[in-house]
Amino acid sequence: MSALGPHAGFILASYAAVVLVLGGLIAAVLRDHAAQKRALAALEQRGAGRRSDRAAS
Amino acid sequence: MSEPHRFAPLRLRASGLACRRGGRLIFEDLSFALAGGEALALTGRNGAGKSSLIAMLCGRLRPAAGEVALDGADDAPLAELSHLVGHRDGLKTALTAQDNLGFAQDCLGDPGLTPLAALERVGLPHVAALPVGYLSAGQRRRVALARLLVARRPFWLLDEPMSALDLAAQAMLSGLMQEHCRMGGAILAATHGPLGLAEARELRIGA
Amino acid sequence: MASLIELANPTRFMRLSAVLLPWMLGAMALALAVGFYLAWFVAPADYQQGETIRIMFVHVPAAWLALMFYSMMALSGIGTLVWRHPLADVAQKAAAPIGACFALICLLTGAFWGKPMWGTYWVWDARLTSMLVLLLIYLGIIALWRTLDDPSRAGRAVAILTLIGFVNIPIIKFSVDWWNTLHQPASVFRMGGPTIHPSMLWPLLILALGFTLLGLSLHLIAMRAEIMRRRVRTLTILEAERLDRLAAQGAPA
Amino acid sequence: MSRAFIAILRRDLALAARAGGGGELALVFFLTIIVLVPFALGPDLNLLSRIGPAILWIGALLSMLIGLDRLFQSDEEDGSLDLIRASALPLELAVLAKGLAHWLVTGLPLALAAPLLGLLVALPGAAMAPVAGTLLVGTPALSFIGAAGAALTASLRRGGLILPVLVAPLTIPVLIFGVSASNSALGGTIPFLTPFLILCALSLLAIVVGTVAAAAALRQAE
Repeated sequence: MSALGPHAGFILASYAAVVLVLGGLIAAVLRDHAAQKRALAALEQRGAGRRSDRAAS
Repeated sequence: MSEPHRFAPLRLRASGLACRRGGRLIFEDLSFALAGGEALALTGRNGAGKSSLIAMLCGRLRPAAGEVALDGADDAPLAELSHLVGHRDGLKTALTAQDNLGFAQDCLGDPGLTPLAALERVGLPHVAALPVGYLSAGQRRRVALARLLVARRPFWLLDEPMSALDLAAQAMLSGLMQEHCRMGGAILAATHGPLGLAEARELRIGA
Repeated sequence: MASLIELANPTRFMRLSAVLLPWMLGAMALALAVGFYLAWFVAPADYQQGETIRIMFVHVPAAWLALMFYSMMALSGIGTLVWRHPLADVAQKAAAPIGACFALICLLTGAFWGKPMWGTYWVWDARLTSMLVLLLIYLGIIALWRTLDDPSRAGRAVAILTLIGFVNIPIIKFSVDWWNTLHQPASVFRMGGPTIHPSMLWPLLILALGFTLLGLSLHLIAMRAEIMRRRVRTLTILEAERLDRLAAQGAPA
Repeated sequence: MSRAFIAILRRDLALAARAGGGGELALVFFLTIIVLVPFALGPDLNLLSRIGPAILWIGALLSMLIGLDRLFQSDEEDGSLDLIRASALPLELAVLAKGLAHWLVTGLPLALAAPLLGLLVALPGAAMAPVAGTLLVGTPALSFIGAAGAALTASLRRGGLILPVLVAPLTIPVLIFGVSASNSALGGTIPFLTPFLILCALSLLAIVVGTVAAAAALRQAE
């Protein structure tokens, strides 16, 4: 790793940018997924599933 | 229900009011009085100036003539003692019903019921966490009416409060208004139909 | 009834994607691990650019993916407008942020590559500039998605915008090229050229595959989240109406 | 009373964070302007770096105008402005809260992003901090001058069209001292602090005058 030559900083910075941007994207996508899943589960637990809705009306 | 709380005796006197909009005289020489515990049903054909009168009372519109005086309030303008629920419901569609009411409470001061309790009174406890944009017209109107309960103000200025409400909700609103009058509050409501208040006087404008 | 048909298709998609995802993630991990190993420890340094050539291994796949996701969005746009496929605008909405992120990565790594090579983080080179314009179009599409609240209305609007952008991109590319040669004749840095050595080509291809799998997996997850978001939305509205009806039935009694 | 102030500030920030808030749109527009300029001027980095501060300032100024028309108009349309008017909070303070929220979601991100976008116009490293600094102290002036214009056009249906025409001429002093302060950091005979302090003074003045003017305009809406 020490053999990155005179421009090691730039190489590491560009990989850091990749990690940062992709990491942010992955975190955002996963968080959104989890949040929607939770919201859906909460709704269905309250009995808002499509079937129960039809039964109620 | 809530702790017994009576409003200080207040009396609103309007004398010789005239309204001119766009160069056209809408009404003139309008005088009336409204004291705590009273309800006034404002009637008249479309365009008679019902909404203009309400805008005048809450300080949005300057009367072309005449004046509005308030007895019993030390210097506080009428706008800061009154609730306004009009055609524009003052709700942000992106925020939840509860957040909207919380904002109204912070804005208007003198907190009454909590937003959740107020929603319960208007029969909408289940929409507290929903963005207002998801609600139907009647539900939105009821959330706007719940604003009357989150802050205690003696004057209620209501513009067509019964519109978009179904029968059950109209009865609910009549109940709220009766209770408000019993507590010494005053109501001025522009309306086409009955308000459900036995003791309401009628003020007809525009002849 | 219409809503039932609409739901059937995404339901099948949810099942299918749940099966597919672990395999894609596994393949992605493998490709990225092998690719990075080759890129960092096996591939030689470039005789001209030295070790900075290592930046290419992330820069070039990011550029490809930024273009690929836009093409996918354009296809989805056609799907929305022509076949009105219920999944098309979901796919399109989920793709936009991912494509924008790859365009951003391409630009950032390009800047960090450009500083040691050209002595500046940014030049208004035709290739870089086109990528920047692509990022702007991505951002516009994301902004339109965020502004339009109702997904069914937003889908059509965004599909039209995407297709306008798709038709425009070659024109933009052409005009940027023309503008660029007008101003700096033939002084543009030549990147690698087509004669890339196999010891660099392999890691590049494997890494490109890995990043593609990563992007597609994220796309699937984002699509799943979007489908669930819409279901949550409709169910929430239904729920509010149902409780209201119940309350109304209870009140007069 | 401060409760109402904080409530308005918090609500506006929450609305901006929701879908369609103006903040990130201004940022994208800023980027777009910076990208457009070299297509007109040519990609000569020497030229761009010389006029870089000016490009950034023009870009920031125009971006501040994006979405400004909604500052009071959206509240006027849905009636929340009546709510704010009915508050015991003086209207001036309510305007201050809304202007502050506008600056936090628009001006502040623009100032923070400016050094990064400066790379596109080859802004010299020495000029980055001054440009960001001048934008940081100059954008509040734009927010509050804009707030006065937005209040004037709040009840007009086509206010969004008139607003930039009303506001842009009023921002000229801010532009002059913002750009000259940034340029003086690149060398020249004027010390940086002279135009910078005038810029600060302009901002403070704009906050006061803009707030009072906007409140007056909102008060006599009809």
